[in-house]
Amino acid sequence: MERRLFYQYCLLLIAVSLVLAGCGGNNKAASTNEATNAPTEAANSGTSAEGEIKVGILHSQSGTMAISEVSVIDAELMAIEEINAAGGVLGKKIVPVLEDGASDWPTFAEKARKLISEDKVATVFGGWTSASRKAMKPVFEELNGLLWYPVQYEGLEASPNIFYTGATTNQQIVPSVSWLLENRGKKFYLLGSDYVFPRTANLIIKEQLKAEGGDLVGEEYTPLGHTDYSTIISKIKEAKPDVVYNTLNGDSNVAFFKQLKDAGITAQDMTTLSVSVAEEEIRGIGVDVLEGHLAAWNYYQTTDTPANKTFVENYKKKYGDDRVTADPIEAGYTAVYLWAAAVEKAGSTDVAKVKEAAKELEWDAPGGKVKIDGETQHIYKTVRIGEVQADGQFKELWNSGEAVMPDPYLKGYDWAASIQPTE
Amino acid sequence: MKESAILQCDDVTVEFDGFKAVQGMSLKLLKGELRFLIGPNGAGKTTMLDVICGKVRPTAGRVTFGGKVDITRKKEHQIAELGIGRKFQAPSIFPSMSVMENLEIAMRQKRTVFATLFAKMLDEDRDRIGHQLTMIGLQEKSGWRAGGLSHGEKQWLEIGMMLLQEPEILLLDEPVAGMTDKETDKTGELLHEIARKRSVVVVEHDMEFVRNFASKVTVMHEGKLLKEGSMDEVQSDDRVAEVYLGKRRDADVSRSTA
Amino acid sequence: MQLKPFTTQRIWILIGYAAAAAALFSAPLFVSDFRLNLLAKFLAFAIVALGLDLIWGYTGILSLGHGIFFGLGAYAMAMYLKLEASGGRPPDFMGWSGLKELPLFWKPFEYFGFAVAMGIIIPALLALVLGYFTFRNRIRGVYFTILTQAIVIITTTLLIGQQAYTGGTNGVTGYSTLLGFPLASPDTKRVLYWVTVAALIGIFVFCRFVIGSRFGKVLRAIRDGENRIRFIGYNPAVYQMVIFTISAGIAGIAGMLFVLHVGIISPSMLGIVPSIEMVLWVAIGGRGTLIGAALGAILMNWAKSEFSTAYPEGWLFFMGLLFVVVVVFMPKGVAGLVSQLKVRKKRREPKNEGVRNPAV
Amino acid sequence: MDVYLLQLFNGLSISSILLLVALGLAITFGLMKIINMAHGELIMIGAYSTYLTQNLFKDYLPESLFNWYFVLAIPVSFGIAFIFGLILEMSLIRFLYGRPLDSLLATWGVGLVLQQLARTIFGAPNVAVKSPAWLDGGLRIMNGTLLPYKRLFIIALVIACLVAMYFYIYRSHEGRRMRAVMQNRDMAACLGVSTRRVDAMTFAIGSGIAGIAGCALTLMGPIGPSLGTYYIVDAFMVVVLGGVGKLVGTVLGATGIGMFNTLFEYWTNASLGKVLVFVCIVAFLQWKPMGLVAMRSRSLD
Repeated sequence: MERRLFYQYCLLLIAVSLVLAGCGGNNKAASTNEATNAPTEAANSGTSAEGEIKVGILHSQSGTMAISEVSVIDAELMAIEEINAAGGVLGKKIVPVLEDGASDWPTFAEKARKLISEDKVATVFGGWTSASRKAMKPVFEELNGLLWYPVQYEGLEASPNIFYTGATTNQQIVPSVSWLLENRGKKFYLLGSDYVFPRTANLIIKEQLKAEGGDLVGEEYTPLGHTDYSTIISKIKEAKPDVVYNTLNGDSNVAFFKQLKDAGITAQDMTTLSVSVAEEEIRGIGVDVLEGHLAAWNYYQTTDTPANKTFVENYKKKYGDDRVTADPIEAGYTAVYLWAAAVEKAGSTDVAKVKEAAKELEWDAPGGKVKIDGETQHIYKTVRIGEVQADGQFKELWNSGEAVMPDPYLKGYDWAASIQPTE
Repeated sequence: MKESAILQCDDVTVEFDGFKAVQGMSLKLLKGELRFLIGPNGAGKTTMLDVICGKVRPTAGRVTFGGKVDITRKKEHQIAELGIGRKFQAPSIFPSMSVMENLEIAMRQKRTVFATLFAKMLDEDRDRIGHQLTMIGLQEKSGWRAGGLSHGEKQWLEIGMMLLQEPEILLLDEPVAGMTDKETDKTGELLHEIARKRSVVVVEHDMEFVRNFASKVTVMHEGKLLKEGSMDEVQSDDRVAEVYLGKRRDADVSRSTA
Repeated sequence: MQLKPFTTQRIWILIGYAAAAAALFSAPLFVSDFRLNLLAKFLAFAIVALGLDLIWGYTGILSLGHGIFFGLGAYAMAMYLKLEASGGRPPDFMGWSGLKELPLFWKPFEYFGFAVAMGIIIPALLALVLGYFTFRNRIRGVYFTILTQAIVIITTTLLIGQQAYTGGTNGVTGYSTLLGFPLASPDTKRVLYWVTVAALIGIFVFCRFVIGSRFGKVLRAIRDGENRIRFIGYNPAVYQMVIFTISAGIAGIAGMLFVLHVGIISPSMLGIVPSIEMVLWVAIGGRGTLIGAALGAILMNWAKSEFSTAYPEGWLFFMGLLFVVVVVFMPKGVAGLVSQLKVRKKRREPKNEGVRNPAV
Repeated sequence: MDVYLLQLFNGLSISSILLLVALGLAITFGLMKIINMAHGELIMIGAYSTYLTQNLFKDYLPESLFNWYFVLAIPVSFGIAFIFGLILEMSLIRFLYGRPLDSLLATWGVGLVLQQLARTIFGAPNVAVKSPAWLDGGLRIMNGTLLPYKRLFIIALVIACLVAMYFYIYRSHEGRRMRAVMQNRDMAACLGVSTRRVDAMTFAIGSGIAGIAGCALTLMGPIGPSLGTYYIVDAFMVVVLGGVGKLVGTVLGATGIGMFNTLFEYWTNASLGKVLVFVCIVAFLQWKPMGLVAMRSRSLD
C-alpha cells in the first residue's frame, strides 16, 4: 500500500517536471516576447535574426496526402534557393522552416499556429486539401498571418490572410465544362471522391449544365481511398455518358483508370476529364492506362513559355531527370516568387504592407503571365485543357488565350446565383 | 420427503455436437445433504454441475431449485444470486486482486452497479471476512495478490469466497485435486465444517477422500446414473466395480440386458 | 484496505498531487500562448486517456472506437460554436453543399447548455446501445476490438458522406465566440485552459472514486475472469456497459474541450488512426494506473509535437519504434517502469503487482 | 440482364481480392492469434517487390521478355514478404504470443515504420506497374459482357493459393506440425516439435501470402506507401466474419462481404454501400459472435 503510493508519487514528480520542462522550453519564447515588448505584433515581424527572413512550409510529409504534397515542398524550396542565390529578399536570406501537416487537419492548424507564434515566420506556404486550408484559415485570421495556398480548389472563399495561387472554379472547372459541352457531348457523368472539393465542384457543374444545355446522367461519390470501381464502371456503362467529369482524388484515380481500361473503355469510347490528374499522377497511374484522357489545368510541363523552359530545366537538374513538373508544383513555385516580389515592393515583411504591395502585382510564371487580383487575393491564370500523350506529358488541346480573372464566388455567372454563400 | 428437496434434476440431457455428455440423468438433493458425485472420466459429472449452475444449457430435462424455481433457462449470475455457488476444478480466483478484495466482492451483498459503486465496508462485513479468513487459514496473507498464492491456498480462497456468498447449495468440482496430503486433510476439515450448514454436491475422484464422509454417493457412467447409495453399498456393487476396473464392454452388456 | 492512515508517505503524495495541480493551474504565468494552447490540448487528450484506462486498464476491454465518442462530443460543441459564429443562420458549409435551411437537429445546438449536455449524452448513449448488444451477447476481447473498428468505419463514412449536415471531410471550423467571449483572445484561452485543468482534475478524482469503490474491484475481477464473476452472482454485461458508457461520456467531455482549444473537428479525428493512438497513450503511460494514462497522453503528444518539428521527415520512425518497444518490452508502460524500479529494491510483498497485471 | 451478370462477376471478383488479402491474416490471426496490423504493409511490400521486378526486367532484359516479369513477380513478392515476416517474427512477434491486443498495438507501430520506410526509399508518390500485355483485355461471353482477364486471373490465383495452403496445412509434414503447435503448444513441444521454428515459419508464410496479394493488387489499384491501409480493416472483417481459425470461414466471409458490397453499392452508392456492409457485419456478429464457422470449446475462458 505504502509502496504503491510511493511510486505514484514518483510518477507525479515526472508529471510536474514535465510541465516544468514544457515551461523551461518556453522561457526562451517568453523572453523573446518580452524582448520585442509586443507579444502579438511580434508574431508578424518575421525578421527574427539579422539578415534572415523565416518562412514556413507546411505540407503533409506523411500520411495519405504526402503523395501529392512532397513535390510542392520541393518546388517551394527550389524557389527559395533561387531567390537566395540571387541575393535574397530585402538583402536578407530566406530561411524555410519545414513542418509536417501529416495529412491531418487539426495538425495543420496546430503547426500553422506554431509557425506564426513560435517561429515568427513572415509567411507560410502550405496546404493542399481544402480541409487543410479550412483548418488553417481561422488560425491565420486570428494571428494575422499570411498563407499562400498553391492548389486549385472549389472557390467560394476569399480570406484576407490567404493568397490563392491555384485556380478557382472559373479558371478550371467552368471553362472546361463549357469546352466539353461544345466539343465532346451533352451527357455528363460526375464522379468524385467524397469530400468538399468534388461535391462543391459538382454543385457548380450541375448548375452550369442546366444553364448551358447539358444533361446530368449520373453522379457518384466514393470514399477517400476507395479501391474498387467495378460497380461504378457498370453504372457508367449503363448511363452511357459522353463525358465522365472526374474529381476523384489521389489513389482512387489509379484504381479507377486501371479498372476502366480493363472494362474495355478507352478514351476513344468516352471522354474523361480529370481535374486532379497532373503529370505527377500520370507517373503513378501508368501512361498506358491514361493515354488519350483529358485534364484541365493552368500549367503543363509542356507549356511553351520561356520561364517554363528554365523552370523545368532547373527542377530536373535539382531533383533528377525522372521528375516531372505539374500545375500545383508550378503554383507553389509561383507563390514564393510572388511573395518575394511583394516583400521587395513593400520594403517589409509586415503582413498588411505585403498585402497592399501584392495588389495587382504581375510576374512571368512558368505557366504564363500571372497577376494578383487585389480584391480576392487570387491570381489571374490561363486555362488549359490537355490530353495525355504516350510519353506521359500533356498535349494542349485548348487554352483561354489570356489569363482569366479569378472569380471565386462566380459573381460573373447568372446561373451561379443559387451557389452564393448565404451570409 | 419431496418438500425438502432443495434441488431436483429431472431427466437432464446435454448434447455437444451430437455427443451426449449427459443422458436422462436425474438427481435429487435434500436440504443440508452432502452428496458425492463420482464416476470415471467422461461420465458427465462436471457437465452435470455445469447444468446446475447455468454454464451449460441442457438439451432436455429441467432443474428445479427450492421446489418451485425452474433454473434451466436462467443466466449464470441469476442462478448464483438464487443461492447456488460453484467452485471450478481449476482454482478460479481473481489473480491480480488481493485475497481481501477477492473475498470482498464475493461476499453476499447487493450486486447492482449502484450498490457496489457506493458500497462501504462495514465493521460487520469486516468481521465476516475476518472470520472467513481464519477459517481458510489465510489471515496472514489477506494483502497478498491472489495470483501469488500456492495451489492449495487458491483452492481454499475459492472455497472461502463461495462461503461468503452464503449459497444454499454449494457445487464443488474436485476440491482436493492436485493437493498434497496435508492440504487434502485440511480441505476435508473445511468440507465437514461447510456441510453442516448447507447442501453440498462434490465431484470427486479420490475414493479415500470420499470414504471419510458418511454420506450418500451417486455414481455416474457415460452420462447416466449407475448407482446411488452409501459408500459401502456403492463399493460392493458389481457394475460400479466393473466400471472402475475398466471392464467397460462387459458393463455395457450387463446394463443393456438389465 | 479501507483504513487510510495518514502516513508520512500519504501526506507526501497528497502534497505531490497538490503541487502538480498548482503547477498546472499556474502554467499560464510562464508559458507562451502557443504552448499553453498546446498544453491545453494535451490535457484534453489526457482526459480521454483516463476514460480509456477505465475500460482497458481496469476492465480489460480494448476499444478502438474511442475516437468516435471523442468526436461526437467535439461535434456537439462545434455545432454550438458554429451557430454562434453564423448568428443562427445555416453555417457556410451548408451553403456550398446546397442546403439553404438550417436542419431541425441543428437548431437546439444554439443553446450552450444543450450542446454541452449533448456532448456527453450522445457519446454515452451510443456507447450504452453498443455495449448493451455486444456485452449481452458476450462479445469480448479481440472480437469486441475489431467490432469497434467497424463502428468507426461506419461513423466516419457517414459523417463524410453527409457533407451538407456535418461539414464532410472538412469538418466544422471557423468559430468566433463562446458565450459572447471571443475565442481568439488570450484571456478567453486562459480561462478555457483553467476549465480544462479543472475538468481533468475533476475527472481524475471521479475515476479514482470509481476505481476505489467495490464497483471498481468488480471491474478488475471482470478483467481477470469475466466468466468466473458470473458464478459469484454478478452480471458482467451490466458492469461493462456502465463503465463503457462512463468512458464514452468522459471522451465526449474531452472532445468538447479539444474543439475549444484547437478550433476544428473533422472526421479524421474520429478515424481508426487517432483511436489507436489514444490507446497507445494509455499503453505507454501505463494501463491500469490513472496517473500513468494521463501522463502517457501528455507525454506522447508532447513527443509527437516536438519530434515532428525536429524531424519532419523521420518522426514517424521514432514514433513507430517507440510504440513497438514500449508495447513489447514495457507492457506496463512508464508507470510500470517506475514501480519496477521500486520492486527491484524490495520484492517481498506481492501486493503491489496487483495493479500491474496485463489486461489481456 | 447483362448488368446483373456483370455485377455477379464483379462481386465474385471483389470477393477474390478480399480473400487474397485476408488469407495471410487467416493464418497469422486465425491460427496464431496475432493481430497483425502491419499485414497491410506486408501487402505493400509485395506490391513494391512487383514494381522492382518490373524495373529489373525493363532495365536488364530484352524487351520481348518484359511481359513475363509478372510470372516471376509472384514468387519474388512472396519471397520478400516472407523474409520480412520472418524478421518480424523473430525480432518482435515471438514476444507477443498470448497477448493479442498488445500485438495489435505493436504491429501498428511496425506498420508506421514500414510505411515511412517505403516513403523514404520509393518516395511518397505512387509508382506505376505496367500490367503484362497478356492480361490486357477480357473474355467476352455470350451477350457481349466483358470479363477482364485481370479479374479472372486474380480469381484463379486465389484458388491456387487456397489449394496450396490446403495441401500445406492438411497434407504435409510441416503443416501437421504447424497445426499441432497451434492447437497445443506445450504438447507439441513435448513431442519434439521445435515450436520456435514452426511459429516463425507459420508467420512468414502468412506474410508471404500477403506479398502475393500485394503483387495481384498492382493489377487493380495504386502502388504507394499507404496501400496497406486501404485493405487492413476489410481483411480483418473477412477473418472475423468467417470465424477465426477456419479457412472455409474465411472463404465464406470474403464471398459474403464481396457480394453484399457489390449489391449494396449498386443499389445505393459507394459510401452508403460500405456503411451498409459494415452495419450488416456488426449485426451479424451480434447474432453469431464467433463468426460464420465457429469453433466450439468447453473451456472456461
